[in-house]
Amino acid sequence: MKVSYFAWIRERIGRPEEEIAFPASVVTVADALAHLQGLGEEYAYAFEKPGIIRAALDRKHVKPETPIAGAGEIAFFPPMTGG
Amino acid sequence: MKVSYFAWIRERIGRPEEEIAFPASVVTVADALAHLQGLGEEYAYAFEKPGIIRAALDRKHVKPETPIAGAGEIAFFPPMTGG
Amino acid sequence: MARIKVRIQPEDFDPTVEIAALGAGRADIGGIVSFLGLCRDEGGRLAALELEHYPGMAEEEITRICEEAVSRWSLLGLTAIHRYGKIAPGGNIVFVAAAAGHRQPAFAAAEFVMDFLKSRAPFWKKEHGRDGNIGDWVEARDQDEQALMRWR
Amino acid sequence: MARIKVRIQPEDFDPTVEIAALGAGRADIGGIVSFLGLCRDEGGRLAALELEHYPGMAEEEITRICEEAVSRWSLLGLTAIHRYGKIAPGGNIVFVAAAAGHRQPAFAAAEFVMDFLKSRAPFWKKEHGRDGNIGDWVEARDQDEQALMRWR
Repeated sequence: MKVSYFAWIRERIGRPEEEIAFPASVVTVADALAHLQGLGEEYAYAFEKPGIIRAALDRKHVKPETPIAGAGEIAFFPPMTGG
Repeated sequence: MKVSYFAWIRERIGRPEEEIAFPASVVTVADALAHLQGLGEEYAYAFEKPGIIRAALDRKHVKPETPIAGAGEIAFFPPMTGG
Repeated sequence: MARIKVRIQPEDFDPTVEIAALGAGRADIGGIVSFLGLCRDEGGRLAALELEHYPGMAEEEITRICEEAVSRWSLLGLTAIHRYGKIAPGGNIVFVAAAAGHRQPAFAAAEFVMDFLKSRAPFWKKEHGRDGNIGDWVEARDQDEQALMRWR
Repeated sequence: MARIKVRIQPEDFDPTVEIAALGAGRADIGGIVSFLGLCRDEGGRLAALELEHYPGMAEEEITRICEEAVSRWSLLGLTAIHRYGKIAPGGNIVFVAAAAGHRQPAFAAAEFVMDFLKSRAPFWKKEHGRDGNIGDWVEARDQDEQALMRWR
């Protein structure tokens, strides 16, 4: 699955996107985030406050409990500050 | 005292302004309006619905019970429709 | 204190110029909310609106409304322009723009000024029909009077 | 149904052109409310803001917000433009304009779109300081999240 990062999450991880094969145990958006936390120091740092991280599946806002099955892309980003 | 009329009140009376010497019995804006109603057919027509008429003393909105003493100009007009 | 600019004129105005003037030479403005009021043709019925005003009081009353807005919200600039005379459908009638550090006071002030301007500024609209009929005065809308209640 | 126009671009835009485009060739619009969001220098501290966005999702999310506004209010046109990239103090960041027969739906829709755009459109601002320091990300304001509550 394509995984994208934005703003300081992208900066902390060091890349804007990557392909990640999530194990079958990863069912929801929250599971995906927890999986990423375990991929190394930079991921642990980027996701150290999971409560404030927002996520989108196929470019639509989703909640932590949303299942990721069937989606082509998941994105993680900080609270938005546009406008 | 200078008396001004606007919109359909001006049209009904047939002039935009005039000088009127109100008798001493005219104390408030409502008194002035009642006095004008008695000046002729065109005035009676212009002021036939006194409840909807608005007034200004020296270019400030006033209520019917406001005393007119000391003012240089009184204006009568329909509800405003600017904007 | 925000600079207030009020103009009552028969000439047209340019919203861009007015918006640019609010922001000119400063970098502390976060948002400018503007309202542009236009002449409607009422489904093709109207050839023009003729706006009568009370000279002197129109300027003073709109200035009073703007001063009240400036006292209620933290603004960096407030402009109100109202035309009088004959205006064709699609033409500009009124313009209000409020500049502030953030968007909320700018939105609130612009809407406040428009609400009061509608029911308190001494202007009256007369309809010129496309059928040649002249003389129906636009009636005040109850809705406009009710709009003032929420600012109490 | 109101025509919705959404643009996400690095280039500057001209509010006048956008306001004129909403009214072009029609005489049923009574009012156009616009919001222009500008880059503040934060008391002289900032040299620029750098706006990062999520390509694709930015257009789609702002379009969704505009469609929701069109379903809630009777509008005749709705335009939303958001820039990305580096923007200097005093420069334009965002523009929203809503056209309607009367002023109330135009005000409500413009404020609704701005409220949701602030907290839902995928943009992030990074500060470039005048002291050469680059990299502080602007934090979301609680106030912006709270602003959404009243539209429920």
